[in-house]
Amino acid sequence: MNAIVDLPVEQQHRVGKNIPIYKERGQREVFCGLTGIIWLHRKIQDAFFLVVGSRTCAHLIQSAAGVMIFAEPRFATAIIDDRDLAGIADANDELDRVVKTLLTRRPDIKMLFLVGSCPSEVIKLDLSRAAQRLSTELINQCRILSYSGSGIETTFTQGEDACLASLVQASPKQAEVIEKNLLVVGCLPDVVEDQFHRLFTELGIHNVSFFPPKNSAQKPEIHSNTQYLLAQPFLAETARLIEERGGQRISAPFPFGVDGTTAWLKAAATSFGIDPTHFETVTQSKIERAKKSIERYLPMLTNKRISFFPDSQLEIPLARFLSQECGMQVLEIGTPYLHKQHLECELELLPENTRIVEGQDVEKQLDRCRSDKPDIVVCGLGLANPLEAEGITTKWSIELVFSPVHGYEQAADLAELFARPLNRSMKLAA
Amino acid sequence: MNAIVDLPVEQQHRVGKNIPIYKERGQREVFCGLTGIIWLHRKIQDAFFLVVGSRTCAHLIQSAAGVMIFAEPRFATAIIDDRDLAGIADANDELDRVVKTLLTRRPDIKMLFLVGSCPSEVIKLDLSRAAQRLSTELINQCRILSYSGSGIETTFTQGEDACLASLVQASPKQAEVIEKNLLVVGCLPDVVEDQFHRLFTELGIHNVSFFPPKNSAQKPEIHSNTQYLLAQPFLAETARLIEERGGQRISAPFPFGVDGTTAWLKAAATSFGIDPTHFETVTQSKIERAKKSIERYLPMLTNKRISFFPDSQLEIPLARFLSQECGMQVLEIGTPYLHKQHLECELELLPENTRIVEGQDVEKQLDRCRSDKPDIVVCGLGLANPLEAEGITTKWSIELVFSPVHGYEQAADLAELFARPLNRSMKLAA
Amino acid sequence: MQLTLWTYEGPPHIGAMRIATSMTDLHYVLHSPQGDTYADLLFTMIGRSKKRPPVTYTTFQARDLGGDTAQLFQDSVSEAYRRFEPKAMIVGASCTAELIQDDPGGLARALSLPIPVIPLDLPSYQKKENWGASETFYHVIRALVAVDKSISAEQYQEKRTANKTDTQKPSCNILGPTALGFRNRDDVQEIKGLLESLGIEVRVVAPLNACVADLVKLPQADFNVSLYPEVSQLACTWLSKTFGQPFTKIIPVGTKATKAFIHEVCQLAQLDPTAMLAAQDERAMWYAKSVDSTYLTDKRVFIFGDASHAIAAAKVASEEIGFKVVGLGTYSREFAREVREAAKLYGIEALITDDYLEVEEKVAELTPDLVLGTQMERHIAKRLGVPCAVISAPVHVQDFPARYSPQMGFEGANVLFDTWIHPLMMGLEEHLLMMFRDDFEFSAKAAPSHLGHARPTESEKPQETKVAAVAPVDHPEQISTAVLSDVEPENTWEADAEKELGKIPFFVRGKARRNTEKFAVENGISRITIETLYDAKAHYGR
Amino acid sequence: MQLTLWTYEGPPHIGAMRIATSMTDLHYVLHSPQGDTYADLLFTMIGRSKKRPPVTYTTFQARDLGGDTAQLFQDSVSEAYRRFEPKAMIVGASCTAELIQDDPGGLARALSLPIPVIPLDLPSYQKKENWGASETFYHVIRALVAVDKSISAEQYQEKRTANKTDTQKPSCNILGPTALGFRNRDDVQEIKGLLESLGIEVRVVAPLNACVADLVKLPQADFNVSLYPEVSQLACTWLSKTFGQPFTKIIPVGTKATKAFIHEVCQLAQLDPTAMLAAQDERAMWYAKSVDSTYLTDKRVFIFGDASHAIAAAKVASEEIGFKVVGLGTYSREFAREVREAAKLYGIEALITDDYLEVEEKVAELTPDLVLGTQMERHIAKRLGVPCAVISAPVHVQDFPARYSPQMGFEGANVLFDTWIHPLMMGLEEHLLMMFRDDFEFSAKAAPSHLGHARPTESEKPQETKVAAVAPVDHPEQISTAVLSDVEPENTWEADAEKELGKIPFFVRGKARRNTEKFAVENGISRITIETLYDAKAHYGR
Repeated sequence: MNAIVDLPVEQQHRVGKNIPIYKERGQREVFCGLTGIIWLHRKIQDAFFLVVGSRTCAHLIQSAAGVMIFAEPRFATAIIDDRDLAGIADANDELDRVVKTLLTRRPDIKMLFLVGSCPSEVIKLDLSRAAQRLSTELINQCRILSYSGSGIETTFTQGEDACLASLVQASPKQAEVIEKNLLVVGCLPDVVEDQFHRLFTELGIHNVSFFPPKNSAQKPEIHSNTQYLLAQPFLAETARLIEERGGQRISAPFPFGVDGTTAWLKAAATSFGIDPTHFETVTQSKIERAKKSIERYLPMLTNKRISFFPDSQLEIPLARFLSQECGMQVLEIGTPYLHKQHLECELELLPENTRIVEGQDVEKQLDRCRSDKPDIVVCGLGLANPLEAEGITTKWSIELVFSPVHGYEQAADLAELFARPLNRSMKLAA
Repeated sequence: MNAIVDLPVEQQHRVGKNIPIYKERGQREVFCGLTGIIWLHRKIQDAFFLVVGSRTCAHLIQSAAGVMIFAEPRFATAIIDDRDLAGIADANDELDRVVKTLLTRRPDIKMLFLVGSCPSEVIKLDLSRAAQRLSTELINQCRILSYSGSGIETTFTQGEDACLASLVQASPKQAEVIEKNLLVVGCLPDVVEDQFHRLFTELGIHNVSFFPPKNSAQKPEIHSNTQYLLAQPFLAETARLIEERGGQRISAPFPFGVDGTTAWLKAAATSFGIDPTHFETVTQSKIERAKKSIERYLPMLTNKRISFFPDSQLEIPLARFLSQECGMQVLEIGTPYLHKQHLECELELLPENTRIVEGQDVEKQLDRCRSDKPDIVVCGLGLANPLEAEGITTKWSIELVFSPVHGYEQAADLAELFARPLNRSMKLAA
Repeated sequence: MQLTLWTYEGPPHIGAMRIATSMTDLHYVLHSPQGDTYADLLFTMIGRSKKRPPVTYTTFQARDLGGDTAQLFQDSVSEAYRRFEPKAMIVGASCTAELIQDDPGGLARALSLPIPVIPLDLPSYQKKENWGASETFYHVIRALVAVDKSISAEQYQEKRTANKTDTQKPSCNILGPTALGFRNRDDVQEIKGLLESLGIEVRVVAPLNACVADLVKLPQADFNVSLYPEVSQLACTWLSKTFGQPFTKIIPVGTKATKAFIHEVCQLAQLDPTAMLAAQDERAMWYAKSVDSTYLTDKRVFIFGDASHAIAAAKVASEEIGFKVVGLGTYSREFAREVREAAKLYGIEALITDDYLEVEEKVAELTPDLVLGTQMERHIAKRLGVPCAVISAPVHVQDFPARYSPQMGFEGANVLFDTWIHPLMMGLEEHLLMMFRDDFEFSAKAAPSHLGHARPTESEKPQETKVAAVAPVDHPEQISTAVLSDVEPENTWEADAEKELGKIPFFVRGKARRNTEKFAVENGISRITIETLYDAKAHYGR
Repeated sequence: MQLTLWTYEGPPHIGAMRIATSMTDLHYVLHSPQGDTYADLLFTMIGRSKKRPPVTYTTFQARDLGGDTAQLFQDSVSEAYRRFEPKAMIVGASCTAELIQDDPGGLARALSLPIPVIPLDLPSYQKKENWGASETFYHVIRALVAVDKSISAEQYQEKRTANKTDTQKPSCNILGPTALGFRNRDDVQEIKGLLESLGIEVRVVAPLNACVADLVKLPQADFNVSLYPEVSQLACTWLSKTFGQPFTKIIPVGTKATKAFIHEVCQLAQLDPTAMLAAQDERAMWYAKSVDSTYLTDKRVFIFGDASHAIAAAKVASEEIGFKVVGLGTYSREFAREVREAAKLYGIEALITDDYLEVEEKVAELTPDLVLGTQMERHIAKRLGVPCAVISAPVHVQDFPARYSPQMGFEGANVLFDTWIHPLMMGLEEHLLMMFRDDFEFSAKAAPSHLGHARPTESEKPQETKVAAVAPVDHPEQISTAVLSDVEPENTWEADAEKELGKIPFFVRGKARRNTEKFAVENGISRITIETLYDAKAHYGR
């Protein structure tokens, strides 16, 4: 723990069981918010995402998307060129032209997001005005919204936050108080959404909806009798806007692992006055099955030491799951941003001696990592192979965002994602 | 033409325009009759071919079939082993067992050919008796016939002759004279068969059938009012048996190339009393189209010198087509066997200075070939690459058997088969 | 603004990164916002690099924009120098930093580091990756190589000749190979081996695995091998102009070009190539000549890639494999002229574009038998159900195979043969299938097993609908009045013509259908009969 | 009699042909009927040989059987000697000639040719190709190598050591590579290079490209490398027994075995392997270790081939790629014991058979993720829609690639990595697909684009029928009484369980279905609900 001395102690805050939060500034080895498009465009099945940016933006999404090229993508980039930089008026004309070309080619698009980037932000191209302008013009064809996924404002999963926030903002305000409802907020794979839906139904919570919806015609129901439950820990702005419209957050850990899922469901059940005995009846067999499922991977995980490089803001709930349910020892949790309120319940569950670092200076973090010598490191694709070459086993963090990992049925899958590289290292060393 | 001196002059016969036929004896670089199974099993779609032979027979068919493994084959080998050699009685028992196993596995088989091989012939395993015995036993399930495809008796395409002969022999005798009919004899690809069928119909010959039929339920109609037309030049025994049953052969060249096809159809038309003007009306446009089609390949073929190594007995009709319609110069026609009656019309059309050699001594033929230096050699797969390595362009002969090459619509395809290697040699030399 | 689904090239600073990452002691400080670090994964994941690229990103944020991003940049440079101790440094801006105009060159210079600091001016809104690589390589060389302006190129050359001892071998540098370059790792091994076996000393290979000190020594060699002109031409031209070092023009892709390359370098090195050429086995040539390759003759091939690889591939396809080149194009606008010239050899017009959709359209229109392209074209071909092999960057992890896989030299020619022929299925297999083309087991319903799930042509035109649309006719009539209507008439297939088409095996059926329909349109035939089918066949040939 | 659709090996005289064709001046006169010449095409077409095999076939016919086939044979031998002037001759009978009992050996001897004439006795009705090759190689060596029976093996060995000069390198022969052998051409190059770089002189490689004079010199080397035991073990054993030449036991396939082989030969040559081992890059190991290979972990692989290749492949698959070996087998009955031993390492029972249908059944039963086999298994896998790579003879023209493609040595390990991984789709591509496994665009209808048209499992069990068969149930009930009935109950999927299954992506759906159904059967569940699906998942793991 000597490497820790390098961390800026003056900026310490303390959370949970008196855990200090170190803040770090420097080179960040994290995607920008544009990357969220890769799962967002698949979740909202009639939406299209048009990045207004540079060739770098196009190249970034392409590099992050990789295999997606097999499908006809529902995202593209309007690449700004020299002429656009000459005058914003022209840039707006050009944008209108590109949008119309796009919609002619893809008339199936019912919702178009104009996605701001670093260059569009820096040149102050007003995409929300552009969206309004185009929305009016194309009123019978397509809804047009905007948000920013720029790297100067957003980190990786914050792109989803910005996107969902724009959806909340664009949804009609519901004045009168209607029936109490539960809104689950955050992109979830369909299979997970369906599982949760069945669970809520079994519990007796019938007025449940998921946000974002699968297509643009569905609007979120938010009013003063809305209880919302975050499915993802990175939705600060979305949550703020929901609360502005009267929604109340159900405070809970996140549904990773068996205990996390139970606590998450339990918080909703309590809020909806579900009888605790009924809750137990409904969840018991799932809990048992999931616990049994995880057991398979425990021999590989227990007492193994893990460090997280900052990536998706999932780091804290995942560290909690791995320490609480898999017996792993967490050395360092790097996270790009830490939302203390949303993560309150999670932080309580972390062991005392956890090192939490918000922000990143990748070089210094690598120094600490080499000094810590963890059994496994969770990091991005840029770092994974170099660390492996140094003899440090890695788990690529991006997969934790793309894989179905929430809920009971995926708890073991989540454990397996960490067990696999450890298992592999062992196999190949033998 | 000096290399010719080696040929056994004493055995000369003369045919056509006083062309001598040299006979040669020695190593033959030709498949045995078993190979015919590869097209026969696909033509008769509910038949199965069981070779009774050695591992060599199985290996030969497998090597010749190559790609056929992609499909579930309708042929197999009953491999004779040491125990079978110990006593013929046992061998018969074993054969019965194998046939029953096979029919249990493949109940869709309606006709089974037991195919004799060199070993089965040498040990005098009587397959025709076995076929009778099993036919009686399995009367409600499957017809069982036999023929020999052994290399000591048959060369390549003679396997088809033997197979068709067995089918003729097994077909019921029709005593009373019924309506005059036309029987086209010899395996043709379906697409060619259909073309000919349309042509005969247009000509006004309606009572036409093709032999072998596409499935075992169809029986050939042979009686004293049957006129038969050979589609292939290698069907000596089949023709003999058809004539035994009263069928009369319509003498004609074979339907390769435009002129060959016209003469072949004309012979049938004449025999069926079709008005010559009508004949011309029906064939004219096809002839023109086919001639035009061939023209594309003439620049590549005209005046090129060609030699044939013996293979399928198609050599003489093909040489006739290439010399008569494509302006090629034929140096040597090697043929495994020459049926003077069946080829009478063909031989008449060959140029005077053609060298015809029946049989083979492959070493001596290679000597002649090297001395002749033809522009293209038609030979088997065993010889093609070594000749190419010596700088001699080749066309592999087996393709001429497997490709649809008969009739008007395929005349240009046939020319193309010879033009392609010449074209390729030119392209790669450039 | 340009609407872009996928791009062939990254921005120019990615090109600069490729130069920095290629070298062992050059560091790159890139003024850029968070997110631009994505580029690291290109090298560590696609190239499976064991080291991180030697790039420091300043990672400025929105809140910094009001403040002092210049200071942030200077701090990053200082810290990078302290931590990595490079022998030289390149500094520049990514697209966003270009807009905030912090002048990285000036800021870095102001720090007076004890190493060469080379500023890069790569206009992100105009130029692209290969241009960026080429510029960077050129500027790094210019900054590192000492030039005595009082000495002319000829004098430099004479000096080299004069200083030569009798036992000294002729020498060259190999310029152009980079990290993430298509098969550069193995091309270098192959060409280096080839040159050495000719008795030529290879002094420096750069930028791949070169160090700063290597670049300083570039002018010492007799000539340069410009292996990847997209990256090396600018530098080679300058070296030629300044030091009188001639450089090679032939790209040794394919057996014939390799032999021509041997002639070229032997001329530059004043050596006799005869022995070397005689010793070659030329296996690829024999494979192309061997009889099971006959079926490859005149297969229609569409080629797209960077200029050098595309031009070379077309030559090999046409002269060494016997294909017919029906399409040739590039995304390298810098070399458009060369590609246009090359296309003329095949009587076609070159496709110069970086619009992926335009390429897709062209492939769909030409329906070639084979596509030779980049990973983009692989995906296009997969969608269209056309066989494809990759011949050029942009690359994917597959393009960094574990095994030795050069594209250049004699072994490169072998690799090309195998790689291009494989998707067409190897010799005998395809050939025999071809022979059974009227076989009932290869029915209309049987899809080509070696291709993707996208059935060519057939699936787009379901038979049922068409057949149901016309009543069966006994004696098909042919409407041959060549009327050219304004609206292109949609052909209708008679039922028995459709059935006849079904007798043609799947791998030529699409072509037969297209030819027939084209023929029908051109001859004003609205109902396609069996006769139309055969008329078209006669017209177009097999 | 054995019912045979396809065979793994030809008759034994094909093995003899492989020896004759491998060598440069050995001729084979084969007493055989017309048709047996088909074997020539194996060499000229599959192996793309530029020369005809040096085989003379007597080509007797039915009419000769009554006459003098013995005379025909003698004439053929005389003529072959006159025409080809070989340095030695082997003579023998094919299956048919074996029956007519002409005694080729005796007949040839009677001609008193001035060269060694070696009679072969290869029982066609008992033995097969590899046995024939092994026997032939052994008998040719025995006939050519002079043995002084008064000298013991130990004395021979001592003599070699005593005669050695100080500067003389340790030496070996490489025995076993033959024409038509799987990648033998390139294995020899790789292993010869490896041995030479260790400082070992390779005296003779045989039979591939060896001449008769080479074989005479075999006893001069210090030891033998037995590269293909199926062919070389018999000869090596005799050379060891007679001349005290030890021979290698390790087959250098894979990085680990190559390193073990280096240790083995260094011990035999009394050299230190440390430097050589340290200099290796071991790219295949790095590729296996790199993160995009993580998805390969525990992929279930079925392996079948000749004994040596199958055993070696299993080791590489398990220890170097991280696969799980679920099936291992061979058609080489001669080495059944070794394969059975190897199978035990993976807790499985070896499949020893030359019945292609039995292998197909086993593959269908195991439904592995990957098949490593011969061309036969490639076809089996293609039919079953399972990815496959070829690791062993019997070969096809594809197994003679133009490019350098060894299976042995360090480059061989690279080749294995690429070749085996390719059908599973390369790293990132597959991995990312895997991550999108709940994606609606990868619906139940989307077939894996990289596989054949035969959809695994799914197509066999059409959903529609099943779903229609049961009424939808709101709260699925689970019948968990574990009743073992005589007839295995066919599971029925509830509509929503079927729908849930459809949310699993195609490339794991088949496995999920199988596991669920197996679980249901084992637990006496007749109606599969969503809960059954997840119970099974919990039971079997992912």
